[in-house]
Amino acid sequence: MNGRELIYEAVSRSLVDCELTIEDIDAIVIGNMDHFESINSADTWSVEGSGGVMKPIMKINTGGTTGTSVAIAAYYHVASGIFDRVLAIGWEKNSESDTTGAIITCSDPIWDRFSYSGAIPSLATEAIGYLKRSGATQEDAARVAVRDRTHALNNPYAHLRKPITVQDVMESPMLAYPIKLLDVCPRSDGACAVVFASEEAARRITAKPAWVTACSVRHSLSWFGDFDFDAGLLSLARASREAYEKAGIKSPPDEIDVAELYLPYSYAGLKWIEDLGFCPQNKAPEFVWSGATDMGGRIPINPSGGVISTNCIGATALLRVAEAAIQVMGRGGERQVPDVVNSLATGFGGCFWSDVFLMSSCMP
Amino acid sequence: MDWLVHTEAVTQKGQISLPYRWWVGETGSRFLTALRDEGKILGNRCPSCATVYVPPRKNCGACFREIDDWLELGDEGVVTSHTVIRFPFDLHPAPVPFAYALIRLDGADTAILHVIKENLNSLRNGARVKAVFAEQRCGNILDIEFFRLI
Amino acid sequence: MEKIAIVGLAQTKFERRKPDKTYYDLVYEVTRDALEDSGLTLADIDNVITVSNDFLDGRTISSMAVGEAAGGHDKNISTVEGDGTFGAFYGAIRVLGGFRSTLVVAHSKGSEGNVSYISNALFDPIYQRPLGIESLASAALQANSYMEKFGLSEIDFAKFSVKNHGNAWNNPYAQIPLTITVQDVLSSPKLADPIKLLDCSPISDGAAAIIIADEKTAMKSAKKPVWIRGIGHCCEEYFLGDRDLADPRALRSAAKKAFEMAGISNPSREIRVAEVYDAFSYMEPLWLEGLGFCKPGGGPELLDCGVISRGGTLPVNPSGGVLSAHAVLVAGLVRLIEAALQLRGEAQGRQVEDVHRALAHGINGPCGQSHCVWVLESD
Amino acid sequence: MKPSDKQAELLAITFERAMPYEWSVGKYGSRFFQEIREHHRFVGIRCPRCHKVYAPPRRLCGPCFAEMTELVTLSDTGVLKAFTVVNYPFLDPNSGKNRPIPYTYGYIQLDGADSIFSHIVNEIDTSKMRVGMKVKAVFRNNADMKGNVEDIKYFDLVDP
Repeated sequence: MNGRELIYEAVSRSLVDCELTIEDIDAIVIGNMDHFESINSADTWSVEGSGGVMKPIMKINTGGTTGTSVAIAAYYHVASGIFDRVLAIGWEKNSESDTTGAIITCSDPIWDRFSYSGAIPSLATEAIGYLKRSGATQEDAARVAVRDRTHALNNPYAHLRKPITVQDVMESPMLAYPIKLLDVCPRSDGACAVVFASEEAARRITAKPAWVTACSVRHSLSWFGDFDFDAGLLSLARASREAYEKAGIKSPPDEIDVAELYLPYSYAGLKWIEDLGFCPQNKAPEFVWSGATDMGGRIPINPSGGVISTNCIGATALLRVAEAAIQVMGRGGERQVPDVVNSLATGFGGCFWSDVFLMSSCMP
Repeated sequence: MDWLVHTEAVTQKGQISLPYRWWVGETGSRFLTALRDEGKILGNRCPSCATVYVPPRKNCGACFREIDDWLELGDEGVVTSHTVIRFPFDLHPAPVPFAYALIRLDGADTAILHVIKENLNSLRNGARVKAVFAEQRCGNILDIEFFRLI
Repeated sequence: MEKIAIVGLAQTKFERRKPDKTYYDLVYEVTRDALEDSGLTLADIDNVITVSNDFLDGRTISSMAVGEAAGGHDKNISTVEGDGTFGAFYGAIRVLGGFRSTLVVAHSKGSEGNVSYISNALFDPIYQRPLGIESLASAALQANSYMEKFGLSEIDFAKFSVKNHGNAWNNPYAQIPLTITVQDVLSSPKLADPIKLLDCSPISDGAAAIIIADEKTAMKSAKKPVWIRGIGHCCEEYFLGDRDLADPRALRSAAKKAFEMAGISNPSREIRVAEVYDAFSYMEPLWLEGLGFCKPGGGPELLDCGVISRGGTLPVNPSGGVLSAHAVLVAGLVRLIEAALQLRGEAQGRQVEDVHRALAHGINGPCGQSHCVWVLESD
Repeated sequence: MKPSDKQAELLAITFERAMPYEWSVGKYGSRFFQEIREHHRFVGIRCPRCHKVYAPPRRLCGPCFAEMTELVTLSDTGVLKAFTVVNYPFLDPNSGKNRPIPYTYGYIQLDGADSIFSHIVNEIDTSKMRVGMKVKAVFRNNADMKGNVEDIKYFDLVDP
């Protein structure tokens, strides 16, 4: 299947899902990473598959956060009042290049590219900082990977659907201390399409849409050397606080019923949920081991299996939005969390950037 | 600032050198294997608007419907647009001058982009051309080596 | 549509190579200058759109290099990969959707990459890219289709190059003002028939920024607001052989949307000046046709009878157009800036008299596959 | 013709041509390399508002959105803030070939600077390295310097 055909599959399924035809779509937003497939201007290249023939289409590209950036762009297309139904598309075919080689091209060509070897060393540094500060263990992180991979068993669309144990993670090859092979995301091919609609259009499509209650973005850093590895993920802390305020959420773990988080590696599932305010600082291991983030727990995280189970980069963050929307709409099948009112999705990428996207079954 | 004046700005040469492998997909693979193995050019027809596409598509972009109605096209067609290329570029498939042309093959509604290498002075829109197949074919668009004016 | 306006703008001088400037430098300079132009501070700006392309910059996540320089620290920021008119479109709908003011900034340095390789990557990797096609050869196919369809000649196109390079003398930001004749264009080196060297836009380095704001913010800005009355964009088929290259139907659709929004029924009468994306000399007449300024094939006649010359009823590209400075992505944003300067009455030597409504236009993809049209007005 | 059964053979098209670039380093970065060449030392730049020192120097302090011009002369030493021995194979887009491994990627805080500089550490034995160690730059011979970050060959660990 070529890239355009992959996009066609996702778009046509999304249209079937909301019982619309391509004629009903007023505009399209698409995103991926150019050098992962060496496709320049995927907006114009894709139209046959994306449905963009004789429609407005634009391309958004912000790295790992591309998917949430696409969702947010689609949201503003509708919020502007100019468009009623807008398609958001994220896609990637990581099988078409050397993923690490392509990721290296995101580093600064003057300062970093000769020594940079992909995201793992910087994530490892962040993990070490967290372990030192919190007293967490590698097993605690492994528990996160086990959770996400276990949840993936409920998701027919997930890439990796083989259950693993904490011991499996601990025995998997060390990539860069303390990150082991089973702590990190795979490389996947895939596409995701989400239809955004205005209030009136949404009501005509479904009795139970996922209403967007807030979206917040922090892409503050431009230089790898500016990130404080020992502090929290400031971008996520700030974006989530802003989003909570917009949506009127005062106690996130009580008011958010399910979260789809862009966790590219297991340690993020500890540190970052503290930055999201799901649990107190340094208490994430306890929170995760308690089962609070499992299916049936207080705030299930990644019922879809998350990024550790599926990572088609340009689609990854949009998948978080799509999965969080599915939860609000009550259409998660085996992976459904009961009675979801508020759901949260995040995006992560670039230079430790974060996006936060909140949805609700109650219209804001 | 003084130091800005006394600093010579340098540049740095580099490259992005990565191998890419684009999956052709089932529809395109059928087209390219027919080209390679049988020296045949296949098209397909949209069930909705009846447009005959070449290269064939998995779906019609305009109607947004899947296509699975295949047909064999002629290896001759008509030039609908052309340009004689006179500037060098190292990805060119032939030394200059050569021409690019959009060619509507007999039986097709869309035109295919390809190369014409000979008799460039006689090349005009409306001219009939015929595909010249490469002797060594390996399953890509250059299995048609070029088109020749008839 | 709610009232939103362009309240600040800046562009660099366009040059073949700016060896001492990084992307970061260029973006910072136009961000700083656009803020100064608007009389606003960074605190008044609540969101940012950067415009860049990973192929042009030779960097995945090209936006990462410039977010800080665009004042994006701790702000909601996103990146459009495409022409600046599309980036500005996203900036505008963000203001309509609830933000106060968007800074939109585009940069590119044609001098740093290889334009042929980069534009080769616009084409289909399976069926077209192995043939070595890139932007110049594909444009030549379009020019050829256009000529043959309407019986136009290379002279018809050459006149647009003469006009726009001449207009560029009045624009201090333009890269190549030229005093040339039709004969000069015709006898310039042949590149891809019918396109010759002087039919082509140059390779340029540069950047541009605009600030789009809601009415309340616009009223406190330093300059006369330039109101955004109509916007529209549209994309047609991808494969060159699927398209009628001599019929800019996506542009017609984009223009229709923008004109409807702006309440325009007769664009030739109601628009006083237009800045269109003339990457090659044949493009200006073809786009004028798509914009509804003339009947199909009638673009060259508009020039012959003086309508679109500097003193005409609808001057087109008084700035010298893209033919005189072509920083890819930036060039569309410059069309918006030039139209806004006309409406402010700040276009200096290139000022057209009595401008109350202006049009700006940008393109994406091979041979103008996707178009974005803007209608701007002064009070 | 018959509709597609399962297309037995699935093809792929390959492309391996390098895309060439020539990036501007800019005045700020060029000054960093110039100081290395002329004085075998580093230079940083101080924000006039928050007084943070960035090395290598750059034009703006992002949080303050303030233009910086005050150069700060630094030495050739720093502190190892973090390191990773890179031991997995991958393609280097600079060369199109696999990058030689193992090598140690280090985050170095140059003495007197507040930002982190990443470079190579001349040691792959993790038992000999720890965070907080002093490191010292080893420069290329002046004749071999090219005005880029590889004018620093690597950082040596300095025994405490």
